[in-house]
Amino acid sequence: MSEVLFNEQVAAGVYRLAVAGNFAGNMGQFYMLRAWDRYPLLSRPLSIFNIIEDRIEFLYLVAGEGTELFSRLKAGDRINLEGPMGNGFPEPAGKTAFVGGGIGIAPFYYALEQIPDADVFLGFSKEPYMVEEFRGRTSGRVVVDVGGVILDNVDFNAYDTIYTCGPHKMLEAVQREQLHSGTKAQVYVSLENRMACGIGACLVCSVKCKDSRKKACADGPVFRAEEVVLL
Amino acid sequence: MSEVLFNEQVAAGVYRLAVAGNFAGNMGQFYMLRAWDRYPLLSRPLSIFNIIEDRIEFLYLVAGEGTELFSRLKAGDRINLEGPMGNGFPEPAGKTAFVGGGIGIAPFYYALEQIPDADVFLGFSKEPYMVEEFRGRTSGRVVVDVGGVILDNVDFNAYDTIYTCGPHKMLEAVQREQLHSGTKAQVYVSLENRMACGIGACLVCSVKCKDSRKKACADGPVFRAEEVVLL
Amino acid sequence: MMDMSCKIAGVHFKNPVVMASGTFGFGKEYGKYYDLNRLGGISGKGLTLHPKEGNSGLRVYETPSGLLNSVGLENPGIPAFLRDECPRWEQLDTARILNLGGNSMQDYVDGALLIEEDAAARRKAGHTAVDMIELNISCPNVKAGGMAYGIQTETAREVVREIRAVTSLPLVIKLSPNAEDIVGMAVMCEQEGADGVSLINTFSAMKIDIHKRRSVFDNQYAGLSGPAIKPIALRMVHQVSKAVSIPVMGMGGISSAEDIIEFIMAGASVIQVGTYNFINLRAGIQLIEGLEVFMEQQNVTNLDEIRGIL
Amino acid sequence: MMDMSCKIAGVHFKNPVVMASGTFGFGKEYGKYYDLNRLGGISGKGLTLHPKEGNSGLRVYETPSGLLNSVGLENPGIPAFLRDECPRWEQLDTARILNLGGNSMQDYVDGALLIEEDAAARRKAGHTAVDMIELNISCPNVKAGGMAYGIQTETAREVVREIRAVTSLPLVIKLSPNAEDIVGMAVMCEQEGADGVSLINTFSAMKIDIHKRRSVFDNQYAGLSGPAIKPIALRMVHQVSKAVSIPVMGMGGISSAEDIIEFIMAGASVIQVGTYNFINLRAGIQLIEGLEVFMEQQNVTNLDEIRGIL
Ligand SMILES: Cc1cc2nc3c(=O)[nH]c(=O)nc-3n(C[C@H](O)[C@H](O)[C@H](O)COP(=O)(O)OP(=O)(O)OC[C@H]3O[C@@H](n4cnc5c(N)ncnc54)[C@H](O)[C@@H]3O)c2cc1C
Ligand SMILES: Cc1cc2nc3c(=O)[nH]c(=O)nc-3n(C[C@H](O)[C@H](O)[C@H](O)COP(=O)(O)OP(=O)(O)OC[C@H]3O[C@@H](n4cnc5c(N)ncnc54)[C@H](O)[C@@H]3O)c2cc1C
Ligand SMILES: Cc1cc2nc3c(=O)[nH]c(=O)nc-3n(C[C@H](O)[C@H](O)[C@H](O)COP(=O)(O)O)c2cc1C
Ligand SMILES: Cc1cc2nc3c(=O)[nH]c(=O)nc-3n(C[C@H](O)[C@H](O)[C@H](O)COP(=O)(O)O)c2cc1C
Ligand code: FES
Ligand code: FES
Repeated sequence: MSEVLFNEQVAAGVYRLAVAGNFAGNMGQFYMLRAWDRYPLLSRPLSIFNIIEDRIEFLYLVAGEGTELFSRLKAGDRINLEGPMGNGFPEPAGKTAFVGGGIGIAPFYYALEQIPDADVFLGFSKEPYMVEEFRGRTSGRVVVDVGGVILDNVDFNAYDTIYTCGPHKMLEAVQREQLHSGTKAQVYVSLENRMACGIGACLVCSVKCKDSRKKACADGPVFRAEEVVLL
Repeated sequence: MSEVLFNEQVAAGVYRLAVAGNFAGNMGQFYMLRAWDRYPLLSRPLSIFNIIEDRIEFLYLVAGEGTELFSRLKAGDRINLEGPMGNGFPEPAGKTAFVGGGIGIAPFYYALEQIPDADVFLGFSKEPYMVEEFRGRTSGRVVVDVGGVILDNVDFNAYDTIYTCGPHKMLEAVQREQLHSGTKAQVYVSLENRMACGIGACLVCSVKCKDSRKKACADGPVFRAEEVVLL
Repeated sequence: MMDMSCKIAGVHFKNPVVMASGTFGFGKEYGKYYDLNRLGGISGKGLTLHPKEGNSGLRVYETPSGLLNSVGLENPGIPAFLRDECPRWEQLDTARILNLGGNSMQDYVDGALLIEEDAAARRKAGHTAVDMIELNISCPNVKAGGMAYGIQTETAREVVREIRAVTSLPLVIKLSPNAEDIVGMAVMCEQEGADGVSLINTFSAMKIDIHKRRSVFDNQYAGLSGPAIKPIALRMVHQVSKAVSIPVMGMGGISSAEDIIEFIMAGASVIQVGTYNFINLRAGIQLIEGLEVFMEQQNVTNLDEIRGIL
Repeated sequence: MMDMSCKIAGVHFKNPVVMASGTFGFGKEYGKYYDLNRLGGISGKGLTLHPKEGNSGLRVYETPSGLLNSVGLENPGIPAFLRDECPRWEQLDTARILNLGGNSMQDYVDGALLIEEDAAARRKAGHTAVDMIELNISCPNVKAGGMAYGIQTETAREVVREIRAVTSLPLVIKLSPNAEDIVGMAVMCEQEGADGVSLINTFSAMKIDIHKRRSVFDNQYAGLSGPAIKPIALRMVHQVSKAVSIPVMGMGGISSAEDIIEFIMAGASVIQVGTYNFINLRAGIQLIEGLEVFMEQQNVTNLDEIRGIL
């Protein structure tokens, strides 16, 4: 069990949670969080938003019962973390773009630590958040879109590596744009399939890929965009 | 939903909870409390410990999952109360004694408001609590026993009305003592059967009585000692 | 205008929210919290010919998201019900369902005959107290006989046939999830002329006190209800709804308007609410209001539009 | 000295904590969190003769204190298992159980024959990778055939008989709570020479997405597991334990050492832990340690002292 350092609201329904401790993790990896004893049953997966010496941070959207319970946490409360899990983003080659839709921006803040010159595209449906934080961390461009289609701002041919994370619809558009643009960039999607074990043992997070089935939790959550069959 | 005013520990595992609002209730009645949404399923019954204009108070022992959740409440937290429920203590006749075993002392503090000259017998297995508060509220005697048998201190023939509340073993002893002493006093027991609906509709709190079955929640929780078949 | 109503064997349910037997007494207690006439219907506490004391020992135990009960059909007996409760039931403007239990075939039949007589007498006087019988062949807390009737289709057929023969009231059969084949059971009920089936009753289940080294219940097993069983109940209601053409009353763990919509989409005509009454004393009203909100938001004007669409 | 061990058909279980099929992969992943050799046993992911892709669409949904899964027996196939996983299983010092599934009688039998051959070959080389077969006749997520086998006793008898005839390995049959008569099913298994039964598999259950107006699962129904079903599972284990004299592996919702004690008091020889592995990655170790504490506190030196005392 670890201790909550703070849990502050950064926009309507969006919170930034900091947990004390010495945590490891690569960009794009996630933790399984549990702020309750028996109910609800499953822990909830959240991407690493930030790691500093004495703490790890998450950025989350209240989507249902579990994240609602997270939102009630106060400094000093206890929470259980398991991780880091998943493969994370592979090392990028060349010029890099991060494309986040909504709460899908979460993993990129931590990723900027390793790739501090990436261009960042942040798409919000309503209120934007964390934009200044992102600006403060990259020497590249930060493009913000509110209410539109964030992908319209991304020139797939201008990058060597493109990481994307966001709602299902956005990832479908990423796949289309990859084909349509004929880009040579390596394009990645980070998936948010529902999970149970989080470590590759139960097969409930299965991802249909071109040649086989993979596990979102252990083989992912990051996949090459062209590899995944989004349904 | 009501607001918690305070929830302070008064002894190991024993808490005094105050909830803001204008609440009604007779001595010996109880409320059904719920400080959670869906889990655990049932609300928990607690006796009225005190009612002041702007608030109601409860005194409870952490016995399991539900009371453990109560114990985590902080000022400002929300809690749901239904009540008052049950019959409560009937008006006493003549000289009155309250006999509480452990957390069974809870209903008597409020009852002293109506019967401020009653003698009070408080039995604790370990650490005593709330003794000064009881002393402050009665002009009668306050007898405290720690680790012994509180009933040994009560002369059943010295009273006209005796109210008792405590563990099952103590209530059995009350029945024996009533017979054995040949007292003319009216002796009452307050039962703590498990409850579901709390209002007399489901029959899970059934009490075997000499002549019939009664409902602890609606016909009780207070019964004449000689009426109840304790098993 | 929104229409939530539905008819089962001529009985009008103004909305699909019916209170489940054994969890709602005969309505009196909950009537202090809201107007019972808002409800679609009420199924009263299970009645037997003779008064029953019910089970000894502990009668309730909470499990994760579920409730074990071992009431054992404590009830005042049919004659006392007809005498003491029916005058009040006569005044109600909601579907009044008498839940009929029994320990033997004779019990069931004699009970049904009494109800029939009483109904006829009231009819003459221009009154009705009971709109429908819900035949409970499935109480898992009654050891002698009761259980057996609800398990095997051919054993149950006898009871259904006998009761159908002696009652002119609309007849719904309450099915047990412990049945060997709940779908076959429902089909049998349809064949025997039942006007509907209601399901599910509680699951036979167990809790052991590991310190006392015995069941927490004197009767060994008890009946499991509540949200824990909802996914299974919903599957059974869906299967049964597909298999019969008589109306289905669906229940098991319902605790929100969304849950109700699920059961209706699975094919239920009306639903019943049991354990949730304990969690929320105003469950009846709040569920109906929740349904109204859903229908408005989803542009559903009549529940028939979504009934059985799965 | 405390003794938690037990033997089933000659197979030694050092303690009663066995990991349930489908929730533990083949052990590798949890092996990163603790020493698998501490466990009583491991039942691997259900295997079929040919590789299976499993079900499309969503595969998991949480319910109150329960879990619906629709994995649909995704697995690499028996040959790949024997080739890729067994070398690692050979090194394990815990009871290794192969969970055998199938879509047809031919599948089951051919699968069992492959396992038999492999075991013989390894035996010659002085090795063992599989100690026991757990025959899964009950997966509710496989539509073609699989389900039917687990429902009716006489249909199941065929499969059990055929597999018993072709395998020399200890054989345990995994029973479904969806069976028409789980006690009759267990008795049949004993008659057909099974070395034990394990129960329960998941309950067939349902969840409807009321906005999309369809089941959340492509396969319509899914399997319910977790604490929600424990009271029913315990009752079934108790009933079955009373009815057969072969060992019973009990499971369904176990999530504490106290739960394990309940199942053992109900008659289980060993228990299995499924869903709880997801909630607690170190479930295996912590449950064993919890058992030790219980035995010490309760002065139980051998679990036989409390087994089946109800
Ligand atoms: C690898 C990974 C990383 C993630 N990182 C973040 C993050 O950094 N910030 C963030 O806000 N969210 C993140 N998510 C999504 C987050 O896990 C879900 O929003 C959360 O589990 C919902 O739980 P709930 O109880 O609040 O909602 P529920 O009531 O369970 O469901 C509400 C909605 O959330 C979706 N959902 C439910 N369970 C899961 C699940 N296990 N995985 C994915 N979606 C689910 C459902 O489709 C539903 O629409 C991530 C998910 C994954 C798999
Ligand atoms: C009318 C009435 C008045 C009560 N007044 C008080 C009071 O003022 N202060 C106080 O501390 N306690 C009081 N109790 C007892 C209190 O309700 C239980 O201790 C509480 O419900 C236990 O809940 P839990 O979830 O913490 O424990 P659980 O984990 O549910 O059970 C722990 C222990 O509590 C007992 N218990 C569980 N549920 C109930 C229940 N519904 N009713 C009675 N016992 C139960 C069990 O036998 C078990 O031994 C009262 C009970 C009743 C019926
Ligand atoms: C305390 C209690 C008593 C019950 N008594 C009866 C009864 O007398 N007759 C009957 O048919 N069902 C009885 N039931 C079953 C319910 O009517 C209902 O079928 C079951 O509880 C499932 O619904 P639920 O999960 O909404 O509670 C009882 C249930 C409970 C919890
Ligand atoms: C995700 C998942 C996959 C499962 N796969 C299998 C399987 O392949 N074979 C099998 O016999 N049982 C399978 N089961 C059933 C479990 O082994 C176990 O019988 C059931 O989950 C009840 O136990 P629990 O409540 O502890 O999970 C699976 C269960 C789950 C949750
Ligand atoms: S969540 Fe279990 S395999 Fe991915
Ligand atoms: S708790 Fe329901 S009748 Fe007493």
